[in-house]
Amino acid sequence: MMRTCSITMEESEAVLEEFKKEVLASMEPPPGLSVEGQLEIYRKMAVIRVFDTRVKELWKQNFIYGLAHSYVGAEAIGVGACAALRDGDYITSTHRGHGHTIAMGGDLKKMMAELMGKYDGYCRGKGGSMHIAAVDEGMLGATGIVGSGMPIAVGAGLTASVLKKDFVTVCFHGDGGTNQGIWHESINLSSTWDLPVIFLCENNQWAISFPYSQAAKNPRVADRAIGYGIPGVTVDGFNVFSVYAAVKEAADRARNGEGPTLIEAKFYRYIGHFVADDEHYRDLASNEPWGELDPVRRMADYLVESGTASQEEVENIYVEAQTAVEEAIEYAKQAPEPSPDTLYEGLYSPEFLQSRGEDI
Amino acid sequence: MMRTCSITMEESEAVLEEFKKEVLASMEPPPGLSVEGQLEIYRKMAVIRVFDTRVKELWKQNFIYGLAHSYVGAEAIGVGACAALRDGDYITSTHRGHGHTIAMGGDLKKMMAELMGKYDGYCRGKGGSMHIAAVDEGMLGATGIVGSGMPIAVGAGLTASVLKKDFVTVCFHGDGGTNQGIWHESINLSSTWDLPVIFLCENNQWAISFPYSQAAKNPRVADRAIGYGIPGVTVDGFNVFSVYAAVKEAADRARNGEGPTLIEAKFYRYIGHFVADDEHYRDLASNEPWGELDPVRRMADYLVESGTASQEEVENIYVEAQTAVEEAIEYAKQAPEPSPDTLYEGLYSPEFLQSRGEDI
Amino acid sequence: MSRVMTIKQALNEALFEEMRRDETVILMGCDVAIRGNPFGVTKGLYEEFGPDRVRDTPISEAAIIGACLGAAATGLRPIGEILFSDWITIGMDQLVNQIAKIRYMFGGRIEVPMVIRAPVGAGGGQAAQHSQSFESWFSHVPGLQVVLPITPYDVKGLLKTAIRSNDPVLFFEHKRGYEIQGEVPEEDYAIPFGEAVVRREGSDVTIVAVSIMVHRALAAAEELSQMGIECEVIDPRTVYPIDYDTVIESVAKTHRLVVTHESNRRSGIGAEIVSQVTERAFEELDERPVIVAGLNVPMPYNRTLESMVIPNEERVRDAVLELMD
Amino acid sequence: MSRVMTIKQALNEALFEEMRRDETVILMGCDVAIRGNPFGVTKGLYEEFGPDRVRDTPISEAAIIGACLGAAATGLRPIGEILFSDWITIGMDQLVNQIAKIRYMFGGRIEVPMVIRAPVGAGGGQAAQHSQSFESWFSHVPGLQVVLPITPYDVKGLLKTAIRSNDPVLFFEHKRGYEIQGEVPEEDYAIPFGEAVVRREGSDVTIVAVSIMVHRALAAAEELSQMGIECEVIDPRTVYPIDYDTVIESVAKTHRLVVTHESNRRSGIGAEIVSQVTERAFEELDERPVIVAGLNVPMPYNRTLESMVIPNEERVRDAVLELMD
Ligand SMILES: Cc1ncc(C[n+]2csc(CCOP(=O)(O)OP(=O)(O)O)c2C)c(N)n1
Ligand SMILES: Cc1ncc(C[n+]2csc(CCOP(=O)(O)OP(=O)(O)O)c2C)c(N)n1
Ligand SMILES: [Mg+2]
Ligand SMILES: [Mg+2]
Repeated sequence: MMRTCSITMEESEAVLEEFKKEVLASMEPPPGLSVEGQLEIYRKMAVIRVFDTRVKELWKQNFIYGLAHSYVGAEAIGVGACAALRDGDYITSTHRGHGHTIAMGGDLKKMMAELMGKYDGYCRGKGGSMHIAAVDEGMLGATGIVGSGMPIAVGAGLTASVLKKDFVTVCFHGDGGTNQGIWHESINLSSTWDLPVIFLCENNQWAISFPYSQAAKNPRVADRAIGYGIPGVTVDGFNVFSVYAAVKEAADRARNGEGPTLIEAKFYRYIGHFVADDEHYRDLASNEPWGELDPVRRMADYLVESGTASQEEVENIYVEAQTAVEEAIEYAKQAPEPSPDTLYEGLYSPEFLQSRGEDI
Repeated sequence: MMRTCSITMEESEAVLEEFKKEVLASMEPPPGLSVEGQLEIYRKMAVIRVFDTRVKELWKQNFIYGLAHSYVGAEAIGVGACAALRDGDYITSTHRGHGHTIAMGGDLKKMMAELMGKYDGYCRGKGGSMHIAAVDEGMLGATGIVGSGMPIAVGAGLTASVLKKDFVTVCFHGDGGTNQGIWHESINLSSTWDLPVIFLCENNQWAISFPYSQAAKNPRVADRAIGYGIPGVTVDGFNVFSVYAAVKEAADRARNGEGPTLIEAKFYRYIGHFVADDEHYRDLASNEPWGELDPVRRMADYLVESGTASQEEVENIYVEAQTAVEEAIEYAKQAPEPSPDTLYEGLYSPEFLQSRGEDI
Repeated sequence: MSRVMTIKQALNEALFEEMRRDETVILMGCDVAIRGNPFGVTKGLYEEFGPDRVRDTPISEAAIIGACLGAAATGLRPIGEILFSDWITIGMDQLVNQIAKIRYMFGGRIEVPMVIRAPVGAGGGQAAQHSQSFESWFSHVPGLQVVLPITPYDVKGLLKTAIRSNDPVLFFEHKRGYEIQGEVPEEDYAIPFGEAVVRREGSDVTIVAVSIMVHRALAAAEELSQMGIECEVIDPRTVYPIDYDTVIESVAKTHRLVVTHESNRRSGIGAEIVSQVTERAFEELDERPVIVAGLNVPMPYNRTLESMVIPNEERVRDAVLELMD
Repeated sequence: MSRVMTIKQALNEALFEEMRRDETVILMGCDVAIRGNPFGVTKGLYEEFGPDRVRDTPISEAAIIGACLGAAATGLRPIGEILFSDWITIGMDQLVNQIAKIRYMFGGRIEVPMVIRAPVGAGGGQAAQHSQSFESWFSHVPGLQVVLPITPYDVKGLLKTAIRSNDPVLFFEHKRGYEIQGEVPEEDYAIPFGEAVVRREGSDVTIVAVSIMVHRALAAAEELSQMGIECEVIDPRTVYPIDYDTVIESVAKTHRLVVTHESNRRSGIGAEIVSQVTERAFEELDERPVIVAGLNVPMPYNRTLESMVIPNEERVRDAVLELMD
């Protein structure tokens, strides 16, 4: 049977039904997560939401060059995971790296400056959205090539293992990324060596125009863990607490020398793939019903409904997020361009560059 | 704990015990396999045994150049699998391709001539042992790079699927090969598209000096099938009937449009990795107990004990195999070297080469 | 009869015509079917030829490239698409160690009629991993053929040749070239590999320009012409094989050579072309041959830095002026 | 004090010394630990440094190369071994798109102190997939450094520099060179990258020889000397960076240039060297520069055909004779 779009309205409704039946979990803070912790989580989710919403606008206004992929809708995953980490832990990222950077405590000004190609940006204006990195904060960088960040996580795990340090590394990747050979090699190598690495699949069920259900005969990513002899779990990727709990448990095991875990955070990409995606490959209306699961609103509602915070407090956090992002935008707009003589800076180590002089 | 060799005598004994308990199957011809069929299977197994035993000697005597990997001990797998195929089916191979070629009905003279680098060889003397191929017989070639033959099988499956032909393709690979990224991609792609491909892992539990138990946290290769949503089975790789039955079933399913199967034929490499391997990485004595499972002797014993053939018939088959191999050796020794003006032959299609003249 | 169309349309038309002509031609890659590829090159093919012959794939570049080989060896003429040519690296083993060599390793007893299409080229802030052109690498590998046409007429005629060829072809489309317009005949035609085109005649300097640099070189030549310097601009169209007869004939007239390409200068295709010309026609050269190419640095994201790295019309012009000095 | 030892021993000694000196140096690859690598280069390391620092790996070249990056970025100095350099293709994306670029893409805010060691070179009937040398590819990629030493002294000193460097280095050992003997001092020393060595002085022809071709060029030079032709043989030792000062100084004396390498002629490192010399010192050349390299064909298995493809002493000699004609 030939389809004329990647997913029909009907199919999409069935996927949502199934999601609600099999994956959706109620919002319940895991033991040990303080109220401050919960509010900090919400704050970061709000910042990501505002940041990437503004990025799209700025891109359309030509303040941001190149490509940019939004983390909107995925906030619960990045924030939930990173909240479960300790100082000194690492993450590796994907092409969708803004959320990961913010979740690790990245500086909004340096981020926005990077997206605007400025010298004060995290990458001196050389990386842009697809290569945003905040190495000092433990964020080992975004990459524009699906799968290519994964073995970096393996290597970080190797460092921990060889030097007997107790940091863990979370390897974020998309469902699309699970079909790259390097995914398989990275998980197998980490498992074999019991490295402290957590493979966290952001299963938004899409790779651009291609639904994961057509990209894998068994669309349960977590099932693949069996083949590697490691635990595999599927959690509600719209639920920050579910992600937090799963990563916490995996991190404890990893620090304990018990090796990697494969976590599938299942959710749904109900927005375009990147800033310029018109989504002509699917029925736009099919995205709408998913809006009810919006992870940021879900978290806000939970905080208020559970009495953890007042409506006003929650609203304030959002407003502060907006202010912070606007400040970052202003900062970035004013920040200086890299000067032409920084062109070769960073190409090699400073020692090497110096030894070469003009002859690169 | 630091080990001084890859496997100790004790460990090896435990592996053998486990093999006997969990994998070893009694010799029982599957329904539909005629007596002639069984004798033909034995004949091919004997030919492989003799051929690769002689190859090692010829290599030591400098008649064979380069590297060569022996199929001795694996005869049941190649022969069992290919006996379950039909005319028009394909296989892809590994670095250990002599057995596969013989199992597909390859011509011993052309094979031996190839190993001696002669122009009458299958590959005009350009390939040698690591690139032996018999495309007309459905054997799509050996390769010297672990894993690199696998997507060729996917492509053959694609041809069958697109052109609605009912041939199947068996993708032979080693346990070591299962840790290559391309293994994962090939199985996933074939599964997703329900291609008629059978992934047959020759799990001899070793990759040169590295035991599979150290190369994968879950050493049950067949378990990995779960992740791809396809059937996975482990069979006795020293038992030609077990392999035959598993491949037959998988081929039927594949022809039926039900997609791939992962078959793990488990056995043990109780000889050196290649013709010059001194096996200093393991206790040589640890190989010996495995000799009792010798697949060729097991098949011979079965034929006689079951009354399928007389001792004499069985011996004759072996002697005929010896004669055929000696004839092939004589032929190859006499066969002409490629002339220097064949150097560029085969580099491109004849039409293209002709259009280029001298300017390659 | 001929029409004016864009390179994108010409590619699309070539794909339609070849897939209609030959049922064994298939196409696969990420987002080629329902989405019609990010640039729209494969638009409509899925609708006409269906999901068997136009296949969206999982993100598995190595298997896709490798599966093309298996399909080619068993009766299809596959076209594999890699979204950005930078990522051919993921299937590099398949391409270099199997596809390029298999016919040879097997003594000529296998056919490899396959094409890998991929966009090359820089610009637009796509940064280090989406901007590269690796024609020099692939020309280093015997067994492959490497095509980089840059007019609508050429892309159509050369893609047809690529699809009909029994050898593996790397077909590189320039991302910034998809909207370039030109005449394309209605009738079926194919352009043989290894025939360069003299895009502009001139007697002072020979400029060999690869892919998008053809257009930049032509612009530079116009400007130079107003200064009284006449450049001959040669578009080799294929970099393996390269038509050195045409290049050397031109150098024999101009005695000066500039080679220009967007890929990195060091060990780039320009070095190969210069080394061939100096080996074959040293005595014809009055001046040192000059290469105008991408600077030896990963593509930076920032617009200003990016524009320093990508060779442009001015750099070509200045190189010529220096030679004429 | 110095001793005579083989290249293999010198490599082994360098690994021992660096691993003793710096606890963050680790080694991984197929069969490097218990087996001590197929050529014996890593023998004894596992026994001294244990399974944490000397690691046998599953057959996963891409992950091994990529893991080196992650390890380097977080505090180790990993050395990854690829059994035959032909298979670096499997990790090509990691190497080219991440390792070479990551420091640059991240604005210099990450360190990449890692080495990939791999044997190159042909001979012995290893055929198409076990015989290649890709130095030209890697020199095309900004961000990498490429080393091909071919004496015991050089391999030891350059491997030390590679391990101590904060940049990614490709360290290529020639398979047929492991038994070459030479003097190696007892004391610790390191050789900077980008310093060529004049292996033999001469006034008639400059021969730039890469890796094993150094020894073949020296043999040819001896023979030519008896005919009254004096060749200057230069071993660049590293092909990125290359010490062009030394090369050009020599060409300024001899006015003739031959470049020789085992890898394929087309788009090989020879083309780059020729194009640099012609760009920098055209007026010094009296004759066309000549490249003596591997023929443009996959390595055939047959011994006679193989010996036609691999450049030898005679081909170098004949090239010089032709230039002197
Ligand atoms: C190797 C590679 N192939 C293809 C692409 C093009 N591409 C960019 S993002 C994307 C989809 C990725 O899907 P997934 O991993 O699920 O991440 P998501 O975008 O859904 O978050 C594709 C195909 C790429 N960047 N790299
Ligand atoms: C990509 C690659 N890596 C490493 C090697 C070296 N090598 C040759 S055979 C082999 C072991 C292969 O193990 P397995 O797949 O189990 O096959 P077996 O030899 O046991 O039949 C290795 C590591 C290779 N040929 N190719
Ligand atoms: Mg996705
Ligand atoms: Mg094995």
